[in-house]
Amino acid sequence: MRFGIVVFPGSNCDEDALYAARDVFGQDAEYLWHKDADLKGADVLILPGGFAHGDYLRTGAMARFSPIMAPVRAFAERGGPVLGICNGFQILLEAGLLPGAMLRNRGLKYRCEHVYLRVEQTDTPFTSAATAGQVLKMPIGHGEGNYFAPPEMLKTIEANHQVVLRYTDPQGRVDEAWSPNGSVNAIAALCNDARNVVGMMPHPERACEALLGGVDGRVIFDSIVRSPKGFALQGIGRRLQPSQTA
Amino acid sequence: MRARVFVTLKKSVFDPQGRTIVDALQSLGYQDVVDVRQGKYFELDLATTERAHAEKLAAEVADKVLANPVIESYRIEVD
Amino acid sequence: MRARVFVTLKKSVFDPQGRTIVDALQSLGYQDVVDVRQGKYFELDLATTERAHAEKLAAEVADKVLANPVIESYRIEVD
Amino acid sequence: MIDAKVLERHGVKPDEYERILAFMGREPNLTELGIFSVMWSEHCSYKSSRVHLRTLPTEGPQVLQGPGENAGAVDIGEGLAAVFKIESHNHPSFIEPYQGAATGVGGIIRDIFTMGARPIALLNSLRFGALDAPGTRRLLENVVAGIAGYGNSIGIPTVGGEIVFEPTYAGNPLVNVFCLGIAKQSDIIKGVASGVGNAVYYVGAKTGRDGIHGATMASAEFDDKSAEKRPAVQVGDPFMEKLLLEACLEVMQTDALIGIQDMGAAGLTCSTTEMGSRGGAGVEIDVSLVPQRETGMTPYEIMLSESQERMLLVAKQGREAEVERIFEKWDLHAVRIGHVTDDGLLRVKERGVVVAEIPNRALTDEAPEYHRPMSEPEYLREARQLDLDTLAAPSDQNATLLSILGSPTIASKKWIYRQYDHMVRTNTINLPGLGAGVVRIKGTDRALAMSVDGNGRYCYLDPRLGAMLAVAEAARNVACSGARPLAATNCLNFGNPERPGIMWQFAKAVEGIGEACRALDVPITGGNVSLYNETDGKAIYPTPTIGVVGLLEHADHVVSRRFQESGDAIVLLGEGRGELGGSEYLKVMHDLVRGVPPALDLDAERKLQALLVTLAGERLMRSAHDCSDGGLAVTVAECCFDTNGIGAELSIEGAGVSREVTMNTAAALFGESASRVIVSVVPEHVTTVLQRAAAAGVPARVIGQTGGSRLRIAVAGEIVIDQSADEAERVWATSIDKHFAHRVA
Ligand SMILES: Nc1ncnc2c1ncn2[C@@H]1O[C@H](COP(=O)(O)OP(=O)(O)O)[C@@H](O)[C@H]1O
Ligand SMILES: [Mg+2]
Repeated sequence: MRFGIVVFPGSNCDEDALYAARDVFGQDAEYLWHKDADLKGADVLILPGGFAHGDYLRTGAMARFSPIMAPVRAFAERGGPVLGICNGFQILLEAGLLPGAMLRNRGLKYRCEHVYLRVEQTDTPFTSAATAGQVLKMPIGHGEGNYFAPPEMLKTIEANHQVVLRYTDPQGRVDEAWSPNGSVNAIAALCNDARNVVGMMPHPERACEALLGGVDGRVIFDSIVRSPKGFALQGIGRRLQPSQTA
Repeated sequence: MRARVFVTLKKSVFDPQGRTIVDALQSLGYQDVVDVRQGKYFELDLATTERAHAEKLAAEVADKVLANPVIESYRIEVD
Repeated sequence: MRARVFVTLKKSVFDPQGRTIVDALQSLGYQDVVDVRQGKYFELDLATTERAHAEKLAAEVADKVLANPVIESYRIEVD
Repeated sequence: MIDAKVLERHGVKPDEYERILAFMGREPNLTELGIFSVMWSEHCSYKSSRVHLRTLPTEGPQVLQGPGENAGAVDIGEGLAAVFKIESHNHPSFIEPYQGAATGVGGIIRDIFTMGARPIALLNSLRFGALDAPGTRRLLENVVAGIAGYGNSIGIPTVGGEIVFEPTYAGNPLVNVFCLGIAKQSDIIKGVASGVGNAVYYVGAKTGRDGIHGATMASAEFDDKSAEKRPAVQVGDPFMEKLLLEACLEVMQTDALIGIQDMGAAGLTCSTTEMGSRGGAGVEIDVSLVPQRETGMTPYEIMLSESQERMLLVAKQGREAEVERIFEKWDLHAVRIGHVTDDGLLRVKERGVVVAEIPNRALTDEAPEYHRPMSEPEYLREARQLDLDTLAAPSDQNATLLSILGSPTIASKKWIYRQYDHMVRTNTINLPGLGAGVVRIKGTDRALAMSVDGNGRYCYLDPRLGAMLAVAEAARNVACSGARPLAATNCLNFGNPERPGIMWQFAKAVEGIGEACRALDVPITGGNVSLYNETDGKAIYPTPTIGVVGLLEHADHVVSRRFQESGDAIVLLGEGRGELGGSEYLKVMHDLVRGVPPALDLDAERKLQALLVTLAGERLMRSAHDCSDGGLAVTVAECCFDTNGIGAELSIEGAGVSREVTMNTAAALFGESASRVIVSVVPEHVTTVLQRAAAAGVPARVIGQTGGSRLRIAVAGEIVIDQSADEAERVWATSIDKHFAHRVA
């Protein structure tokens, strides 16, 4: 499997994503510079964490105009697996590849800590190796992870089972007190209607080695790595698209 | 010309910053401040002397870049 | 009454946010946007019907909480 | 046109002006005077401190770069170097806490990547007034937000630090920031200009009128007039710095550079003269070529501006295009503003006309140097008196323990470090809150541990001993993580050096640092001096903060403070002597800052640290925690925290320091004797551990075991502490949060 890690000016988890894919999971991985329009034959794209263009206006607001976003969009529309982590998630929202928007954390402060997450959907290319209801412990690090969608949009998202992970307590129960940011419906990760594009606030690449204090992030990489090459491309997502299952 | 763009969160969107400020003000004794909403404010210097063009430009920029329509609305003043 | 408070960085203070936005806009082809300064915008709901009191209150609150007098200045409108 | 008033405004003393006249052989113009004033300011010239700093040990086989460059560097094996330094940003942070702290972080990061190293970790050492005093929370919130805002977005993890609340810092908080980077030894690059005709480039943010006179401001006390200097605030732009960081590191890979330096204090002036002076060359620039943010800037303003995120570099002839291309890639435009000359002069032109011309030497090596008068301050005799027999020790030790655990200086700092991204770069293997910060080095088996420590209270009572204790504690924290301490950096925060009492504190502290660093074999590779930390004539406690860096040969041998399992033996390394002078106990329970700080036997300390490294290397200890602030009871309690409720039971002797039994009990529990560590050991390894300790000449004994859900401590056979570990943890974990509880959660 060949990973393409999109690098925007201000990305700062690009190296971490590359390291996880290449050194921890032994895959091919390459950086994709934001001014380029070439995906270099990537089978899977990661939009990593960071502060693209400084995130001064709104997180992700500027990055969506980068030249690379056109091929990224085309790749996603063809069903290619795309994972946005943290700032990458924010960029996917701003680019309209995922629905909704981010607000500042309820407590107004940046938070870096481990959180508990419940796996809601396993039919995405990034959660296929997990089991529904499984509780994962993973780090977050963000100041704007308070996910918001207007009521109608939220209804659709839930009806389509697009919520991939939710913040919970250690037992997997949704509890306001355990939400680090106040996200609506405790949403921590989301997929698109076609299920091939996933955005998540937690950082799986920070939880792939025991030395770093936990390996629960591996399941995200395992999911994509273990799927036969190309499977993700035409596979999971398409199969479960409502229009096709209907 | 100069355009001013005010971007505010839509009424239906909870504004944690505004809430925090109200709480802080009330604890400081400003009971008369009932509500606060925080938004963003931009001053644009535009290389044009035509009001219509300036308005169009500011609206385009606000639409495309300065505001996120999912959560925000904006207002423009040109002078 | 309602008061609007505009907080902007003092002219002499560097505004990296505004600069980044201008750069981005220009690279998107908006050459006519020559400069952008980013500020904050607050809408206050005040439990008073007296204009003078509203103005005083807004100014006090702006001074104390909304603006950082070291680097920012503010302007108030009441209606 | 240069009269007494102009000189005073520039902080240039009459005799210093005489020197300027002698160097110049004529009257300087205003631009030249401005240049002299910033270069000869305390901040840039170290004129009061240099004679003392010279006594510090700076050499050792591990040292690749000692003081004098932008940062120090040490050998960490496999051809790699650790590059690190600490800096203060106290004055700017008081004037504008968010931006002051943020630009402090920006500055120290530039110092590191300027050396060709990729920054991989940050620490900070903070001092504020009492947390419940008016103003402290706002200051704290903004300083922390500023550090977070800069470090988080540039993507360098803040892996540790320390923070102390003490009334002495109310009007003069301390913000010291430390950064560490990694470089290939062969890639280290210096701040030199050489090679006549080589191009001098300016890159980064445009120059504005910010911070003009910042360097002189850092050298003046606070008073009511500081308000007028306020426009001197600079705003940080971490995004610009991130671009600079990536672009500079990429340019350095090409070997097209001769030298590079960031523009920090005294901006363009300092970088041009220092680079010229290090290279034994001259630098000529034309200020009209300098990218400017505002119109109508004068040469004076351009030369003295302290706009952030700017670099000066010298490129090899013929390689200019290469350099320019890399900066373009990052949307930065390197501008050629001058060239290197062979005349040893700083020559500044404006549109071709010379507006300033000064020998580099006069601005650097020949800057004034003072042997300022010193004398032991009077407060000391009284403050060092401590008669424990006159104090009534509270008899409820459970309540005392909770009071100390809840004291903001001791309590968990999670509220703070949770705001710092401490995991980015996926190297952090000892998170903040668990002891020294430890980061692994990818591509090797190794890891680096680092800690910053300082105790102003001890230094107030005995600056020499206090400084030694700071070195010992920082190195001990590093050793507790299993790493061998390699070298140190220091930030010396003191009052007005023109007062003999302050100068005496300074000299004694430097003596203490030197002695401890020599004994523990951690040479000083760099640092920073911050003087004039006073408000309305009242100085802060003398506060040297020490950063120590250590090496773990095997990253997975890292040890944290947390107990790992129930049923492990708790071993005390070192010996308690019930020393309460300057302790947290005296402060919290008796509101006293008195007595003499704990004694320090450097030989015993060295042996202890060596033993810790051995035990970690043989994987004989499961946890290790330095026993200092708050004493043994607090230390053991902290070992129980974040363990999912592992308790402990132990038994120790009383101290013989008072006629009262309760005071002897309190002294045993809360005394802060140095060179002690609480270690937990699997039962089958206890004998080996005790043998290793005996062989190393370190006192060691089993004082109890882990397990249960309570913390129970018997002193002299009587159980005096018995409480739920969870409850103790709650007090410790929520103390700082509670002060911010009125905010939305
Ligand atoms: N300002 C801070 N920033 C980051 N981490 C901090 C800060 N203050 C304290 N910590 C972390 O909290 C823990 C306890 O700090 P301290 O009480 O100084 O430890 P020690 O007793 O080991 O010197 C350490 O791991 C330290 O890194
Ligand atoms: Mg400490």
